[in-house]
Parts: sequence; C-alpha cells; structure tokens
Amino acid sequence: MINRIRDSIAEAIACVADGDTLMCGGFGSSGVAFNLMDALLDHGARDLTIVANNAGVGETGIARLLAENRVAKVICSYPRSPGSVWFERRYEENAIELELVPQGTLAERIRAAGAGLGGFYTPTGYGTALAEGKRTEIIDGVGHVFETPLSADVALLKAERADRWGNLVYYKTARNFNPIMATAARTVIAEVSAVVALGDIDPEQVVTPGIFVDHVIETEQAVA
Amino acid sequence: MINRIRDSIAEAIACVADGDTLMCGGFGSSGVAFNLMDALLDHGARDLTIVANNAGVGETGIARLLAENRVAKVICSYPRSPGSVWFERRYEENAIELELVPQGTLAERIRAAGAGLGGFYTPTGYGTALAEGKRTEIIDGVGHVFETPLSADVALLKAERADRWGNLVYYKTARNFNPIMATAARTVIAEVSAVVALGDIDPEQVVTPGIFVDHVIETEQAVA
Amino acid sequence: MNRLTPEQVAARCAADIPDGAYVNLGIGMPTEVANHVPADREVIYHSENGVLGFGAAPAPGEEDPQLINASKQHITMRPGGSFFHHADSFGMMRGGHIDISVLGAYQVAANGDLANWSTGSETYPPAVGGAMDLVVGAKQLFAITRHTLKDGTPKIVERCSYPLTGAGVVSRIYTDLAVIAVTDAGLQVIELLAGNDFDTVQNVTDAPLMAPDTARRAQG
Amino acid sequence: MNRLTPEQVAARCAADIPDGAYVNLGIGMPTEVANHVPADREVIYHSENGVLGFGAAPAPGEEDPQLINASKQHITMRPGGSFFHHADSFGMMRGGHIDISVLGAYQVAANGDLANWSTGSETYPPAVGGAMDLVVGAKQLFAITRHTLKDGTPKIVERCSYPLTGAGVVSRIYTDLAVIAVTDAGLQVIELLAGNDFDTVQNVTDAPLMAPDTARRAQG
Repeated sequence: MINRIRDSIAEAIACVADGDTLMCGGFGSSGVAFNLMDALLDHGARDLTIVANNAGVGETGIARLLAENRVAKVICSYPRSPGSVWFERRYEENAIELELVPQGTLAERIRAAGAGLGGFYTPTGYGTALAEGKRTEIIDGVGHVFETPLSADVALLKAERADRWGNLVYYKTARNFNPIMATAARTVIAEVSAVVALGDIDPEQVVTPGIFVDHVIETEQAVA
Repeated sequence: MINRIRDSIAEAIACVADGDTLMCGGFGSSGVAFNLMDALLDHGARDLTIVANNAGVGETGIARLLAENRVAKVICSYPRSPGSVWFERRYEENAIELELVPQGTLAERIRAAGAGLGGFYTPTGYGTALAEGKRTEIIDGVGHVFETPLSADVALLKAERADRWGNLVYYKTARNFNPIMATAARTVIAEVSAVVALGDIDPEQVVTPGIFVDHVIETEQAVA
Repeated sequence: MNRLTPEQVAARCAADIPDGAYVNLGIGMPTEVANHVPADREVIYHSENGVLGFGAAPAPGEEDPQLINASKQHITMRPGGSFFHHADSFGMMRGGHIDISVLGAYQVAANGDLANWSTGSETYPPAVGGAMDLVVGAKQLFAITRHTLKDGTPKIVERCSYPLTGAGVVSRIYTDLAVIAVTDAGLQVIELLAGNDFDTVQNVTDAPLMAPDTARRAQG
Repeated sequence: MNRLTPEQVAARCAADIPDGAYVNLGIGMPTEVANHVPADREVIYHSENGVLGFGAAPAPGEEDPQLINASKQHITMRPGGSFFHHADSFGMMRGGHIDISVLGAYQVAANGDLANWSTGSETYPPAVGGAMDLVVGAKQLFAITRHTLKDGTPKIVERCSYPLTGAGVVSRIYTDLAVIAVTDAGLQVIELLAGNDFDTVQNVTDAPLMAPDTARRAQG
C-alpha cells in the first residue's frame, strides 16, 4: 500500500545532506514550509544551496538558515525585501553567493528540469547584465537567452491538503512555486495543513499528483 | 463589462480565414469541439493547417474537414487510428501534407508558443527519423533535438463550463490538449456544455483562466 | 512644488486603464493601482505570484496572510478570479497575454529605457523579480514612480545610469508631477499634475520634456 | 504451438509490476494490463492523455465517453486518481517520473532496440504518439507484443528493419510465447509460456535466445 504520510518530521527530512541543493516553495511568507525549514536547523545540514523566489525576511525560514550560516549560495529572483536583514548582512560580508535569476526564468528553469527538457530560449533578460556570459540567439528577429534546467536534491513544499498517495492541493497564492518545485527535485517533502482520505480530493482538482511527492507531514500550522 | 459568451456559433468562428492554422483540442473523440468544427464546414474555410493529436475518425470532426477537402496539412502525433479512413485516403492520394511530431514534443511546442519561449531542447526523438534535419545537441551526455514553438491563428476547444470572463474547467480526460492550445492561438474559441455565473467556478479550480479565451459558445451536447 | 501622494499617482494611472484590460501590477507603487479602479470599469489584475482577478485591499481584520500581491500586501478576490502556479503565471506574461504592465522604476530614460533592478552597488543586493519578463511580454508598459529621489535627484533621465531592465520598453510614465508619454520625438508631457507649471517639472527632470501645448500643436 | 491470448499476456506482464509502481500503458495491447493488477498490490497507471490512477474497464452500460485511455477504450477511476493536461502528462514521462512504460512493438531487437511507429511505407501513414517520449523518460521499458505476425514473421529480431523508436531501450519483452529479458549478453528467456519448449520458441524468433537453464547456470 502506497503511503507517503510520515509521522515524524525528522524522518521526512533525514535525506537532506550537507552540500545539497534545496528548493523552497513560497513567495514572501506565503506558501513557505516553515516547519520543514525549522526542522532542517535541528537536522544540522549546512553548505546548502537554496533555490527560492526570495531570501527570507525576519528570523524565519531562509533568513533563519542564513543567520545560522547554513547557506552557501542562493539562487533567487528577489533576495532583497523589507526585513531581509540576514540576507543583506551575509551579502555585504561577501559570505554568500547569489545567482540572481529573473523570476519567470527561475520558474521556467525549474519546470524544464521537472519535465526532462535540456534547456530553452527565452527573450527574458536579453541584452541585460543578467544575460552576460550566456549563449544568445536571435529567433524570428527577437533576441533570446539560452537557459538551462534547474533541479534540486530536495524540495521543501507547503500545501494545503494531501492524501496518502501524496496528491496535493494548495491554498490561494500560497500555491506559487510549490507545484513546479514538486516536479524538479529528487526527493519532494510537503508539509500540509490537513491529511485527508484517499479519494477526498476530486481528481479534477489535484494540482500536484502524488507521482511527484515522496514524504508528507501534517502540521498544526493554520493557514488562514 | 467583459463578456466572452457569444450567441451565435457562426459569429464565434467568423474570424477563421482560408489558409489559417487551427489548433483542435481532443484525444480520440474525447474533448473535441465537434460543434465548432461542424460550423467550420458551413463557414467554408479551406486550405487549413490542423494541429491536433489525431487526424479524425469516421465522418466527424477533422475527418469531415478532410473528406470535404478543407485541409492542406496536418501536424499531429497519431493520425492513424481504427476508423481514420479519410486521413488514410488523403495520405495515400498524396493530397495532404503530414508533419508527424512525437506527442510530448507536440504538447511542449504548443506550450512554448503560449509561454513566449523561443524553442527548447528535448531528448525525445533524438537519433530517430523524426529528428532528421533538425538541430541537435549533446547536453550532459544526452542527445537532444531543438524544437520550435508552435502557434496557431485560431484554437477550437471543448470545455465543460465557462463564465463570462472565459474561465474554463474541463471534464475528465476531455481536458487533454485543450488547456495548452488555449494559450497558443491568436483567437481562442471554446464550446462548453454549460455557461455558469461569474464566481461559480472556484478560483482554485479554474484550469484555463479567461485571459486566454476570446469566444465561448454554449452547446446542447451532453458530455457524459 | 506640489506633489501628488502615491495614492493619487496610482489613481491617475488607474484612470488610463481601459475597461476589460488584463493588467499586471509589479512590486512597489504599482500594486496600489488596484485600489483605484473607476466604478464603471472591469479591469482584471494579474500578480506574478499566481493570481488573476484580484480586487482592492481587504478591510482591517479581514486579511488572509496567504492571499497577497507582488508587494506581499493583502488583497481580496473578485468573482471570476483564479489561482495558478508560477510557471503558468509567467507564461501569461512572457507569452504576450498581458495588455498592460505597471512597473516601478529607479530610472526611466527619454528613449523608454527602464532601470529598476540594480543600483550596481557591490554591497546593496540587486533584486530583479518579474520585471524582465514583463518588459518582454506585456503589450504596453507603464512606469509609475516618484519624479525624483528624496534629495531631488531626477529619476526621469536622458540616459539611465543604472543597469537596464529593458531597452525602449516604457510607453507612459506616471509620476507625482506629471503624466508623460514616451514618443519617438522624446518625452511628451500629457498632463501636469498637482498644479505645477511646465518649467517647474522640467527643472527636476534630467531629460528634455515637450510641453502639453507642443503635443496639441503637433496633433493639430 | 500454443499461444497465450492477449489478455493472458497482459496478466503475465501485470504480475511483474511491483506494488507502488507508476506505470504508463501505451496504445494497443499495453492498455489491457490495467485489467489484471494482482489483488495484493496498488499500482498507479498513467495514460498519456492526462490521467493517473485509473482502474479496469467499466462494466457494460457504465462507460463514460470522455474517460478513456491511450487506446481510446473506456476506463474507470480509482480513488486518488487525477486529471491533467497534455504538457503536464508528458512532463511526467519525459522528466523521469514514470517507473515502467509498457509499450507495444512492431519489432524488438536483441540489443533492446524498439520499432513501433513506422513501417517505412509511402502510403501507409506512420503514427508515433507518445512512444518516443516514453523511451527517453521512463525508468524501465517493457515491450508487450505477439511473438510473430499472423503470417509467422518474427517480431523479435536480430536487428530492426523498421525505423527505430528508440535504441537499446527495452529491458523486458512479454509475448504470447515467452517472457524475455534483454541483457548485455543477448535475449534471455525468463519463462516459456503456454507450454511451449525452447526450440519451438527459438524457431519463430529471428534473434538467438538463451534458454532459461542458461540463466540459472549463469547466475549460479
């Protein structure tokens, strides 16, 4: 019997290793797997590469990992936000590597990895400093940049509900990067607000089919 | 006030012109906009290029357009099925051009057009006759074929429900190519089993947001 | 010199958005535009974080922390709205499905160049977000910005000194002093705001402006 | 020579699919496999047309024309199933998320080459479907086919004469006469079916086969 539901959050994230690349769902503080990220601190992994839209604010999530010096590199589109104090500090100290990627290119590179593509041409960023050193091509008169797929060892996702097959649905704008990250990591871990019985999620409404999901943890965290 | 609902099917498809490229949703006979395709016969358009998974069976849909000599070219993955008599006849007569595309490449080319990408590398078809003449590249040791985006003048879609903004939901495996074709055509026309009030489709469950849809026609056709 | 408040600039921008338009609102001042849709219009707002059809800010106490816009501010949903993931959201932008993109700016140049992601500083981190996707994908691009920095440094410039987000992409500029069209002939003031005269606005602008009268003469 | 029925071949193939596997069933004989899952297992079937977690064929009178598999046959849904569009469906395949792909074949060669999309005819149209995506994406590929054409022409061959779908991609072959593993040393018969002896099967096979005994000796 297929059962992706785990009893222990420590068991769910045991697979994370030093030096891993982690995808962390979320946009700002919505759709972030805060419980999984807290557990990661106890777990002790370091030298991590974080793929996410932002670089954390305040003292939670990615910001907390940065504060504890667990992060070697951030691949993201918008690291600087009001309250992104730890990222700014590490950046100023030159203690962290930043790969800045236009948000749509970040999303598409993640999707490309999940969908088994070898890369793609996008007009985004052509002619800008973010395309420097990248292969470019004029296609139908428009400049394009070649972008490569972006995969990860582990994805830490936040979803709303899950069943034992690992099917996931999300909640409002907490969806954001979570569904595409679910496709692009070797091991996919989701924290969810509620586990429901198999069949309780309408097959028309499943956003992330369980085929992509390895471990599910039910948390107490309220979402609304 | 935004209103994508049309009273007349003839009005909805009036934009189709001779020589147009049409995307037709469907897989086998599921998710096919049969009413729109019938109306297209009355409309009179000819010299059409059809982008679809199959090339029609029996005397309906694409098969009927082929029988009436309205089609110059078919871009599809699986033109030959039990009952695809009209396609086979036109093919044998050398009266029709066939661009055979692996199904996943067909889907991805359509999506690439809808998402504004300039093309992509896929491992699918590398080293086979279907990659002959195409640009190839070895990426991380794996052979890839370069594939270009595939767009259309008009898409003829079948959906289950729509609201006046053009938001669409589908029904079971009738979904298939319809949502991606909705993104890749200049004009998108959907026939639906039912028009519902704005707000009746849960925002979590919208599959094709109305941003992609130009014209909606409610049909009497039962789907189940 | 009188200046509009950011809310007033947002309302002025909103007044130029036609009925039925699909409009992306970028991070910063642009997200304010959603609060000022004229009552006679239906405008469908898009936010990069996966939402179409959102409305104004919620009443105090009705905020949902998981329902936010690009600026991470709370929003409400209108009937007919939808949620989707980031790849789909940026497919809409890059794929040419958005009619108007309203973006903030560090600098806008006389030729429509936009700089809004990096100051080029070694220690102040850059942040690009969805801006580069919008400048290639949206059919029309409005920049909304204060006319000058607090110290008076012009943000409407002859040539951007900061790294570009996109070249020649801005068609309209909405500031606390003026509405300006980017034309082949240069920056054409459409409307002087807050009761300032042309010379006052030209004096705090690095690029030459054409006065509203000039526009009328050119059109006549 | 005795031959299994297509249903029996499908059941024999289903017996080798482990609990918990994600399995794509291609057009033709493969779709029959979903009707023969052993009772002690949960297997999640995928069909290219956008469905995961389907079950056996419906009872007569309970067919839904809009709920079909790759062969356009009616199916049923199991609790936990899901629907999705074609780009997502092929992302699952190409992206390496499918454990086993069961495909039909025109020819399978001793080196695992598969031909199942074109006879090379000028007048008989080719049809590729999702086969080329599956051969690059699925972790393991089973071919399921009659051992010979009706006229006795072998389909298990030394080298494919038809255009290839994929080179060296098949790991197991299920026919009405035998279960065969594709190994570096060649085609290893795992099991002779329907009571035939080895020579009978070798005689209708174009490529050299290794007898089951050889396997046991090699392993011992």
